[in-house]
Amino acid sequence: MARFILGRLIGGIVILWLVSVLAFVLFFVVPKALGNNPAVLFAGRSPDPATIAGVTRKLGLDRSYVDQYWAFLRGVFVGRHFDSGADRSWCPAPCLGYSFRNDQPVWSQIVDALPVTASLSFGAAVLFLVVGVSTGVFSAVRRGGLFDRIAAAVSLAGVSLPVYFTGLLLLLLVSYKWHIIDNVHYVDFTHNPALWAWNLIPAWLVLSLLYTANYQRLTRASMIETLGEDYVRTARAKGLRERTVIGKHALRPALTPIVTIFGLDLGVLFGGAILTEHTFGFRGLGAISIDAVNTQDLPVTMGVTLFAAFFIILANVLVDVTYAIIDPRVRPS
Amino acid sequence: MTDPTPSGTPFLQVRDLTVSFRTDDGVVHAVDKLSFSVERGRTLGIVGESGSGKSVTSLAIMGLHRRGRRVAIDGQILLDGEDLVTAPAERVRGLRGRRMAMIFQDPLSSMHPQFTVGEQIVEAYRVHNRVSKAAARRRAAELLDLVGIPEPARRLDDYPHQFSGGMRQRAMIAMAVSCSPDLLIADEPTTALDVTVQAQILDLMRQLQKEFNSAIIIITHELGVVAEISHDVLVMYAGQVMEHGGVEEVFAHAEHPYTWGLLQSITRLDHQLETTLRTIPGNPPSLINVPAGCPFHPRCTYRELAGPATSTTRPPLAETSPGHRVACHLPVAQRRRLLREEVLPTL
Amino acid sequence: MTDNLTKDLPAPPAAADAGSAGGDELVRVTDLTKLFPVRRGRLVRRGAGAVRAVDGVGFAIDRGTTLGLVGESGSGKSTTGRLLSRLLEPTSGSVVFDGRDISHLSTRALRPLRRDIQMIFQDPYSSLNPRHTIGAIVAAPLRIQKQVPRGGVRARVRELLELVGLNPEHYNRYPNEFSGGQRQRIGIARALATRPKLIIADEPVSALDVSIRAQIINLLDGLRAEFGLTYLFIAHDLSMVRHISDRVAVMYLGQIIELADRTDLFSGALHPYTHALLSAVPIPDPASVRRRERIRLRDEVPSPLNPPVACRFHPRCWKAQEICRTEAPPLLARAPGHQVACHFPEKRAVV
Amino acid sequence: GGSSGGGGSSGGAAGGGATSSSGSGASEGASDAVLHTSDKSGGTLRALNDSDCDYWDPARTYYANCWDQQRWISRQLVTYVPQPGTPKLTGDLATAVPSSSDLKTWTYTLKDGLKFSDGTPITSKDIKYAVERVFATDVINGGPTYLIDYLDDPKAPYPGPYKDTDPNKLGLKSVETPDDKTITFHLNKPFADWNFVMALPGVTPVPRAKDTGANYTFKPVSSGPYQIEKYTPNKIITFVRNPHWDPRTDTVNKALPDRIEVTMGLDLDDIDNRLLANSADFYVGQTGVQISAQNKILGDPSLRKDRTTNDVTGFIRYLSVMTKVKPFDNIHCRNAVAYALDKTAQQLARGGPVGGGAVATTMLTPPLKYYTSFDLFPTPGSKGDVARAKQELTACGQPNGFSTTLASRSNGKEVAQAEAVQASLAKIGIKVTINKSAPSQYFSSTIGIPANVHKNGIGLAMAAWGPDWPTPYAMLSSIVDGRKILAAGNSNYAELNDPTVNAGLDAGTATTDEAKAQQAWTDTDRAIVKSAAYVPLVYDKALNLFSDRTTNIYFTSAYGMADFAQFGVVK
Amino acid sequence: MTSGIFLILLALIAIFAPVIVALLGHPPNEPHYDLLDPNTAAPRGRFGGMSWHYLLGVEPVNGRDIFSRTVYGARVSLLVALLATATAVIIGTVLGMLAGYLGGLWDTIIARLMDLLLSVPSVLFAIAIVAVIPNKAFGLSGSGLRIAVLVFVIGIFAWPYIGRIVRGQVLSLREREFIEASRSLGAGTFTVMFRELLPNVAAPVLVYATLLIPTNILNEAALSYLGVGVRPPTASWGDSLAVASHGWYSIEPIFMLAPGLAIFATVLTFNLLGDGLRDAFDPRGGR
Ligand SMILES: Nc1ncnc2c1ncn2[C@@H]1O[C@H](COP(=O)(O)OP(=O)(O)OP(=O)(O)O)[C@@H](O)[C@H]1O
Ligand SMILES: Nc1ncnc2c1ncn2[C@@H]1O[C@H](COP(=O)(O)OP(=O)(O)OP(=O)(O)O)[C@@H](O)[C@H]1O
Ligand SMILES: [Mg+2]
Ligand SMILES: [Mg+2]
Repeated sequence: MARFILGRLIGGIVILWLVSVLAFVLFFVVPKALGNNPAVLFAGRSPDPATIAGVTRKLGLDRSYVDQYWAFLRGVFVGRHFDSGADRSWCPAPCLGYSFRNDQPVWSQIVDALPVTASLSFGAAVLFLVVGVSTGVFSAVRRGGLFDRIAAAVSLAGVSLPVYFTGLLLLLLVSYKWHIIDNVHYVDFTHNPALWAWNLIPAWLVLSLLYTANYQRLTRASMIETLGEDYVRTARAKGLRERTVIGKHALRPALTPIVTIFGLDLGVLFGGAILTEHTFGFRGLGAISIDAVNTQDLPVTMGVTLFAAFFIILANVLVDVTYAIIDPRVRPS
Repeated sequence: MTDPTPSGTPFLQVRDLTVSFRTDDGVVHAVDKLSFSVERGRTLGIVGESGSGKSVTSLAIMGLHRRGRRVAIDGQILLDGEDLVTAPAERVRGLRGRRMAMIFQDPLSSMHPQFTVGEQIVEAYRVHNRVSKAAARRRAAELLDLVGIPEPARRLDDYPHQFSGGMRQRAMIAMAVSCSPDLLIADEPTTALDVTVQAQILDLMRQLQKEFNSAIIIITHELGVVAEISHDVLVMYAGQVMEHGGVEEVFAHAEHPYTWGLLQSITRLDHQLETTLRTIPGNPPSLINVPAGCPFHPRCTYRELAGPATSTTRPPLAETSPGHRVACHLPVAQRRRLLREEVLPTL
Repeated sequence: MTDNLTKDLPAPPAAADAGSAGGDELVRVTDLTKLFPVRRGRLVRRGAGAVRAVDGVGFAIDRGTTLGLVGESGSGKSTTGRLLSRLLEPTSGSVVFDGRDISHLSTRALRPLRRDIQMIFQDPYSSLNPRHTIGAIVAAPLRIQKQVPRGGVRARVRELLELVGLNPEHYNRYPNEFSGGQRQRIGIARALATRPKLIIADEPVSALDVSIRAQIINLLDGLRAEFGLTYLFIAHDLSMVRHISDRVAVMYLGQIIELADRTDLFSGALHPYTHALLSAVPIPDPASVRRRERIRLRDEVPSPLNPPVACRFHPRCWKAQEICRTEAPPLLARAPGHQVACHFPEKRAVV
Repeated sequence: GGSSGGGGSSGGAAGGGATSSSGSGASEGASDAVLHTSDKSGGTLRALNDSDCDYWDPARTYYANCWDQQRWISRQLVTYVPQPGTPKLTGDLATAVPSSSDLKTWTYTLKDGLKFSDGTPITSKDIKYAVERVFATDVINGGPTYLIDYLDDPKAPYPGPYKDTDPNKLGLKSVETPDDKTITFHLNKPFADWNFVMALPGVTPVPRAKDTGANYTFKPVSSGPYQIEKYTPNKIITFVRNPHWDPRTDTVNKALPDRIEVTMGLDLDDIDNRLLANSADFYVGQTGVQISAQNKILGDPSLRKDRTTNDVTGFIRYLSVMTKVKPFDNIHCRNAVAYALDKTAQQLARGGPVGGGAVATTMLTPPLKYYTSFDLFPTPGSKGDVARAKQELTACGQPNGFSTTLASRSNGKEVAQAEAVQASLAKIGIKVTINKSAPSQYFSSTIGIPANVHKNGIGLAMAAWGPDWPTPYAMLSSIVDGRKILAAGNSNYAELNDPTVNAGLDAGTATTDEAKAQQAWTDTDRAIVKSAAYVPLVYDKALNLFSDRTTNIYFTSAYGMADFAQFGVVK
Repeated sequence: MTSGIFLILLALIAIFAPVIVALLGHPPNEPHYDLLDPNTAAPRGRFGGMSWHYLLGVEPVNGRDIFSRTVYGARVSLLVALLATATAVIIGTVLGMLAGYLGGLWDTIIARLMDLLLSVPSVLFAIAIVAVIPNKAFGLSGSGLRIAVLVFVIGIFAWPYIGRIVRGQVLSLREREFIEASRSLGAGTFTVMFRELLPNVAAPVLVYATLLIPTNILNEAALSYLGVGVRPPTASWGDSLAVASHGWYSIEPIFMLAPGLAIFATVLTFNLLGDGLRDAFDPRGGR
């Protein structure tokens, strides 16, 4: 098992590395190849060539690509020096570099924005997993029944609604028409947990709607499949109660594909979180990354991308491990 | 085995069992007016081609068909005098595993892949016995030992996929007999296994029957297996009984042309080599449009001899000798003659 | 009933692997071995040994005869069949077909040979592409081999369908419209399309009902007579094998442990494993059940990943002695045309 | 705005009282007057912002609102008189605003008793050091670079203090500090606006011992009335009183609140809602409220009167017509565009006369010194004159119109503006393809590199500019000077190289005579508009909302917004 | 099959948008400033200025006919989504088959590639890619280029979903004996993949392609919403939503509802169709 986990971890690291190469090429190499020097943006108005050259040097963009990439990679693993002119400060690992725009360590920007995205995604994930899976199970057990049919209709609508539309709609109703939450904004959990949750509810609903629908359907299909399996028949033949048969023998294997899909969905969930943050005006990772793309703040773009990819990949590794735990067949002996 | 006469009321009695499924293509008459009985300590072998309704029958006895709009079950299934068809589902559930148990054809897919063998046996035992987990585990180890798995205590923690095919089937059996059931139904228990392993499993079942004095129903399409293990044999075709009787009687004095066809088409190691195998012409019937009259008549070599009734009326299951019932339009005497003159020489 | 021949068995002849009785040989397999490396880990692949699926197998098949190949599940029967048809490339050893060593021919060089070697598969459901019509399936060999028979492909396909007892009108139907037996016939028609010399039939009837089985066996038998075909017939149903084969090879854990004419094998098998196998076959005769003497093997088949050393059967053999644990018994002819790999062969009629 | 930051939040602004222009819709709310005058001190001023400042290092920031905020913690040699109306400089650290006869030598004398927040005295060397820092472009980037332009010796460029070989790191020859109280600048060319440059935050004294280079932005040392108490980037910055600030040395800053909090990283609608609810005092961005709040304000006269300002900021929105891209190399084609444009549509695209701005006809904006109103391309109701435009097209040899590309940024109201341009030009047969660029690409690549403009055939571009100080020079020098067409980072997008304009720029800067200057700038402005290389569209306006307790709200042309330094929260 | 009918309707709307608009509305890019309140830039009248002439009212700021823009929006949405889906299906099918059938190094590389694409935050990459594409490239410019870029970006992140399904299918099909049969007849890799495997993966691919179309419609709208969609003034639902989201939706809800409900209806239709197809092609249906 340890070997298995190690193998998956190494695989994850390779993917992460590939993501970093891809991101570097896309963010650093391509724009420059297309004749776009970000330094111009950070050199003030009407900069003369000397100023641009100075800023280019400051941002490290005058160095070779290999050098830049290597410095970045080193920074992530062992930290790197940052020459502030007056002195050399040390940016400890994991150092994702400094923002072009305001010299802040990228890491601290991520750490600042993380709670927003994490609250949003995590809450939504809990919501859609719990609601989606439980209604899915119920639908599968009462296949063809009233509940099943209603759930099918609702989830069909759910998967067809874009988050940015439901978000606006909900905001319109909740804050402009009904004044339930007059001003939806992000409140720090540490500041006031109740307000935190209260303000996040619309966003959670919006973000989880699509997934709830998806997981409802997925769970239903998966449950129907396992309910038809021979081992479920065996469980019934033992004289087990229907509750045990469904909750233990059928649900557990039905969860395996769901766990896998959940791993895959994390990337999309992050995208959904970006859109939701955008709609609700929360300043999470999505907002800072879009800002960073729009202002060519390359280290931040790169940093957020890698950070998100890190979590997606980590989650996938965890999913693989979970998979091995719930399904002994894939567990290497 | 040499005593074909039943004593007292049989332990399991199936009367006019009818099971049909509503499907998109039409109603599948999987089992049609099936009647038979089994007693404690005796083994009934059910043979028949694929799709003849063997599994549907066994699942009906176990109450494992999911009742609803799609399945219709009719007739009586009397277990120790109690009708399971009309009994509430919860009652039947309580009987499953305790009084009647079942083992399935494919032990790999029939065991839960995500629980250890031990957990599955313990679970089966604890549904009906209020004992501690530890006690149940000890019992599980005993059971594995009983079915001949070496190092039972250690193997309890293995997952089914870590067992070989034969061991899985043994574990399935251990699970089935954990509560010493009075009725054991084995649906093709050896089809997925090698002959050498099959022989071991059959031995094991015989041995367990002695130990628990259970009634056993064994379903198979291999006549050899039936001959080896059962006391009685029931030949099914298109969901109906064609022939039913003591195993030696049926094998030696089969009276139904379908049974003859089965016996003729198998090659036997203990017989002389023949140049061409006998076959049953045609293909098994669709259960949505079961041929009227005798369901076997379109494939029957002797249908001319039986007269026009064969394609219109269903032949009754009539007793031709004690305990030997046959559903055929051919007159008994003619059947016996044909058997003697045309069939036996080819076997 | 037992007749211990160990003492007065004749000395093994020099050409120990001479399989056939000197007839017109179509196939000769010598020392054929196939290893499947077992890998672990998804990223860091490291060899963790190899399954010795086929390990030093040798036999020959004469033109127009059938070699039956029996043995337990996993003993390497299918692998042997695939090696013969060169769906797999042997790890070592050679396959000589029609006087030509085909063991390591390239895919390109093999193509014309495919005409001469055809296969019939076990599962009639999975061996036909559900998305192709019957006509397309039967015509596939002609298309792939770029053969245009006289009268055209279509006519030939109809002819083939008729030959295997199918209605040629079914040309445009799809496999799911046919029953198992009919599908198997389609598979057979496909195998016959290029007029092959050798047909490898891997458990062609195992998936079929008893009554259909006989139909197919009869068909195969008839075709052999009609076209002078040579079969390698793989099965674990010994009674079928006995019916159709001229010679029978018994495999155990990747090796042939006994090879003999069918009558010799079924009436006078020499290897203890063959004895066990034969005695385990259920006989559809309740009366004889009591009379039969059964040999019940203890334990399960060991893993081919780690086969027992020396004689592979020794852990399960009731006759095993010290030599069986230290020295592998060679496959030697103990009687004319009857080879066995055992230190203590013994003639025994178990059926 | 300029190349940094973009949007309405960047760039300085200038000008006198907001006299309404020729456009429709008169401005309401505070203009020349001060809203809620009060001298009571105490309380906490609660400011909100959507984003953080680019930098808190006074030499690096380039956002107008950050310059305004800088006044809490930084003082310069000179600064603006704290009153609405015509912009006027007064001494701040310096005792007085000097004048220079040759416009090349400028000498300032520091007041007594000036101290940094750590208690060390402020000397002229600290100012020189601050000036030098700007030269270290490889460390101190982002801010204005006028100091380099006027103080550097092109033959021996000064590398900045970090690479200075001078032991005291005071090696910049053109700045002299004969003693701790005196500082003299020797410019390399005459410059009438020098005093305005000295009012920029870039000249805020920096104590060398506390300079941490690029990291100074996180801990700038205060010379103003407040000092930073706590700074969490993108979240919050709080200011408390600077104990070493001596009000006797400061005639400008009122410094009424005891404490200032700026909460950042908020959604703009969120900010409006908090202001409406009085749970915060003002939005430091000062770009005006969002649409839903605007709707509310327009529907509530008392709210509009008591709590909002609606001034012309000094920012101009214009269309750049590329003189080097065919067929716009022909002035008639450019004229056709100038006549065809429906400027009221532009005004609507910006948000209407209240939230958006006033129709513009000049490149100089009303709050600027020397602004004069005129309209060289008059059209009925400012809605465009198709007939005139077609005449011009014919004169250009393109009677049936042609196709061209219009560049714009992909965000904000500029898209709607571009669409309106497209619709206007469609009427005279000019088919316009809009090329939306990410804001980041826009100035650094899409239109900031003339070669790209030519290559991609960009004939038109949406543009905007705000002056760094309220004079015509600041407004125009970067965007119309034919001698400042840069290969990269270009701001003269149309590549206008008109001798009249170039000469006018020189004349306006080189004179000390007000009347001459007035003439020079008006002529220059007319020449620019006449060239039709730049078509003024809208003078930006912003409808800004304040809490009901905010006092001393008035517009200052120095930053194009209210003067934060005067705010109080006790009535 | 209501979904089918609706789909045909939708296609007709997209194709005949100019005719529909000519009959019922005004050109989609034509501003109507006279319909706006000059002070607030909002439409005059109730419900966004709805009237018989302007069925769904007009947009704030420039007074364009919302009905026309919604009708025209179908074009971009469908075009981009269909092309992107086609791209994803082609790449996904070919690579999925290669990975599944050839296995080994091919499989490793392709599977890693799919992992890679599935683990990058695609929205972010999409924005970044669109941002770096210049005005003219690959011989295209203007809207054509933008549509090509959108198709590429959406397709490139969508193909792994098809690729995984195809790979899985092929892995299980590979075990089926008909593949071996074909090989034993002398069929080469190419023949096996395209003659034997392709027809068998076609059905599931078709089903997933129908289910991918709605996803891609949503993706296109999302990118437009984030400001990297087609060039203005080309009508696009996502773009309309984006404009509406800048405060206008609270004042003129129709501005948001029209494009939002259009997206919803279209996506719902494709989902219904996909579900129908999936049920029809239920893998349990045939053997
Ligand atoms: N749930 C069901 N719905 C519809 N038809 C069914 C169902 N279960 C079984 N059948 C049909 O009932 C018939 C009898 O099936 P059954 O499984 O009893 O056959 P069997 O004799 O056990 O065959 P085999 O030897 O292949 O196991 C078959 O035609 C089958 O298709
Ligand atoms: N492609 C493969 N990779 C790894 N191992 C294989 C492969 N093919 C076969 N084996 C292994 O080789 C051994 C022999 O397999 P083979 O299929 O030849 O047996 P068989 O005698 O045909 O069995 P059965 O009767 O079950 O068909 C088995 O242990 C099997 O697991
Ligand atoms: Mg069955
Ligand atoms: Mg095999």
